[in-house]
Amino acid sequence: MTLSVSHVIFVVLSATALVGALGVVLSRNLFRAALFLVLSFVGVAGLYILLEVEILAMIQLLIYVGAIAILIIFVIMVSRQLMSPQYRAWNQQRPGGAVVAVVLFAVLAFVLLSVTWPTAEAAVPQDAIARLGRALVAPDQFVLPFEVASVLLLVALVGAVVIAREK
Amino acid sequence: MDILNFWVELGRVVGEWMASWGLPPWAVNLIADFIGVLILVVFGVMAVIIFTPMERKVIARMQDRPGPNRVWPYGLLQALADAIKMLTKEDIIPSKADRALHMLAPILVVIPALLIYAVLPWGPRLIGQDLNVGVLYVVAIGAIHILAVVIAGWGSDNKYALLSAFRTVNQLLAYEVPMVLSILAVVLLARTMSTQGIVEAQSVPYLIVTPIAGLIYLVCAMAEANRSPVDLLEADSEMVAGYMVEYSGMKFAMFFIAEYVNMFAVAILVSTLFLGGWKFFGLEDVAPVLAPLIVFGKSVLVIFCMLWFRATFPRLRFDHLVGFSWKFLVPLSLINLLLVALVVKIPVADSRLAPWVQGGAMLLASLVVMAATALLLNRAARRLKDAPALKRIVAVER
Amino acid sequence: MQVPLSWYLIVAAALFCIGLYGVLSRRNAIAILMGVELMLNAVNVNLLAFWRYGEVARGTLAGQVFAIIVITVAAAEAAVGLALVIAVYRARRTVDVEEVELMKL
Amino acid sequence: MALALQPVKGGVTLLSDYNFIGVFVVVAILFPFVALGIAWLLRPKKPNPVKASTYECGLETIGETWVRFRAQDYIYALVFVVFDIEAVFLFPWAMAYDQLGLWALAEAVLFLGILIVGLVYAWRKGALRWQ
Repeated sequence: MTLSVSHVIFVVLSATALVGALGVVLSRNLFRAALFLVLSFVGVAGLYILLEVEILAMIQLLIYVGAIAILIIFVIMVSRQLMSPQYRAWNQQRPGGAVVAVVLFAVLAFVLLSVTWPTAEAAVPQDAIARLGRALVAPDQFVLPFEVASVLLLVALVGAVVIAREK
Repeated sequence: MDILNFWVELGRVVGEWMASWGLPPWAVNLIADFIGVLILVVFGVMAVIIFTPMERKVIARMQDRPGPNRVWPYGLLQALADAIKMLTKEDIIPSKADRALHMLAPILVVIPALLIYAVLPWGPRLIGQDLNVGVLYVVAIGAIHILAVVIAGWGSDNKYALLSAFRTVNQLLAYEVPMVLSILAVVLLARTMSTQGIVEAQSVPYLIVTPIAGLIYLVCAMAEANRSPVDLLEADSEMVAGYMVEYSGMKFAMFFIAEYVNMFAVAILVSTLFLGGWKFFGLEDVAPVLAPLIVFGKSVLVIFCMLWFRATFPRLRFDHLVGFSWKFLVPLSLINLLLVALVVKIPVADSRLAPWVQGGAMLLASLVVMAATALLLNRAARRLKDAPALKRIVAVER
Repeated sequence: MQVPLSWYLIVAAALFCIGLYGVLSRRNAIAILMGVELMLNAVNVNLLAFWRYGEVARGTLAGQVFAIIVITVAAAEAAVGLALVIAVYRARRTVDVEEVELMKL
Repeated sequence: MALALQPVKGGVTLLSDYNFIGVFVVVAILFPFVALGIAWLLRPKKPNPVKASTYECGLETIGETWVRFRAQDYIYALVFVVFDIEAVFLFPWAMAYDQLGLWALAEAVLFLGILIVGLVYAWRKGALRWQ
């Protein structure tokens, strides 16, 4: 197997995603953790482009970076005075959690590498986005998830307003 | 026709010239990409040099004063003088600030502003890259801008900066929703998200077809580009420049550059989405060489309108500003979106006539909705005599 | 299309495990939420990788639709979760999950 | 492909569209570093503690930098998240709209209607009122 440009790009992007993820779990400063989270999201968006799902890459940036990360940073700013030096960032499960994560990764990696995945080569169609739009509203495909998603969003909105509002 | 299109021809000649050196195709492509990017970046940054003097001159004239007139000629090189000043200013980092984040914010604020230029069309086949998801790319890139402002507010460790960052989140988020919805109306009409495709689909400029979306987009774009009267994240006369308060020298200049690069990009976007981009009564077919000039002329017009607004309207109060978006622009743009969705479904036998018939229907419907909105607002304003800001809002919109 | 599928799966597994570690070891509710977001991201990478390497040949789009739904769920989860964090913070002046123990037996 | 060399669409894979964006990202990241680097070479460096104190119109800063929490701010952000996701669903829908029947419009109206209920709820509850 020869290394090509896309391999190099893949390694750079996944390194971005993984370094970001490590930054999230390892940095004491919550605000920086949130920024590392953004870095990770951007790396993953790059991976989506490499997978030729540009629409999902843009959605990733729009929703995760533009909305979810902002929401998280917002709450962090609100609870700022919690970030005093004596604040304990980790609980006593920390070593145990590390062991669990490493073991799980070892098992997953072993399984993933020992299985030969059946793959099918095919070019992504030019009108992939329009197809996605059709799939979302076609009665025999995903119209139910589409409508349920809006109900979910409604419930989330109502619930969050009720919970967060000052009495 | 390609012979006429000097720009495409030039690119081909340069490409062949490089290939004749014996460079492999990928290297030629890479170098060509690099040159293209450099041209776009230089063009974007030129916005600062062109539009700062323009802004100061135009506003000064509207306020009946001469404006900058010392730096030769007529103060037109003021921006260069400013640049030299900025470059030689000391950089002050507050002792309490988070140094890394304080450094990160000015870097991060320029990047999205420049990246937008990758998808702005300058002429038929003259574009950085015609992405399938062009307009969505623009919106997604904008998310990083919000982030940069928040980092600036947080990293400075200053009450005003943090307060301004909070306002920022609210204002930018509030105005992003109607902006995306009006872009959606355009996508629905053009049936494509590529910026080039949207220009090509406009046999009639979309500002005429769907004026509501156009006006909403203009207002939102001004809010996103942080222009007065909707510049409350900065509000330099009230909030000591808001989130930029702790920045000096070149770092401050970075925010400044980003603002103008962004403003230019937004103006080009307005002309692309709503004013027909590089189309100008068939001129683009006769002489594609002029296409970039058409785009430039249209965007200068848009920027002039922005400056005009700035000189005319007082700044809104913050709650009015955010409420205006949520309670007025969002419902209105939703109505407009549904209207567009309905009108596009009008069956027209002759497919060549379809854009005209549907466009006409759309224009009529838009005018009706605008009149109804104006009427409703007028009644509301009469009921709320103690809220004069509402009337001003009506004035901004109509 | 030279990058093998297993590379994507390994990266996704690594992302998932890092997120899991964050969830298990953090005290701060916001940090735990960030770990959950990382795990959801890992799932999305998997879904899209499988879509690209298998489903696209069949011309269906379940992978992409799943990914969008996952993103929606992630956003809803973040919205409600952070609202809970705010409510707890307002009542107890803490976002430490170990100090929020009134429901414990 | 570059600015002036852009080929007619089609015939190339989607991935090659993003070569240009990749180069652009690299240049855009380099630009502020170059600009700040030049400034770093040119500017004077004479720090002193008064200069480096927090700017508050000449007054001494009192207390921590902290902004009082308001649920308002959060709820605005929340409504934004909901509408942002709605836009995500509607973009593919808009792209496919001309190939779909009237029921696609009905579904979108239902989708939007449910969300508008949420907006109206938040509005009625006074969540959109600034306090």
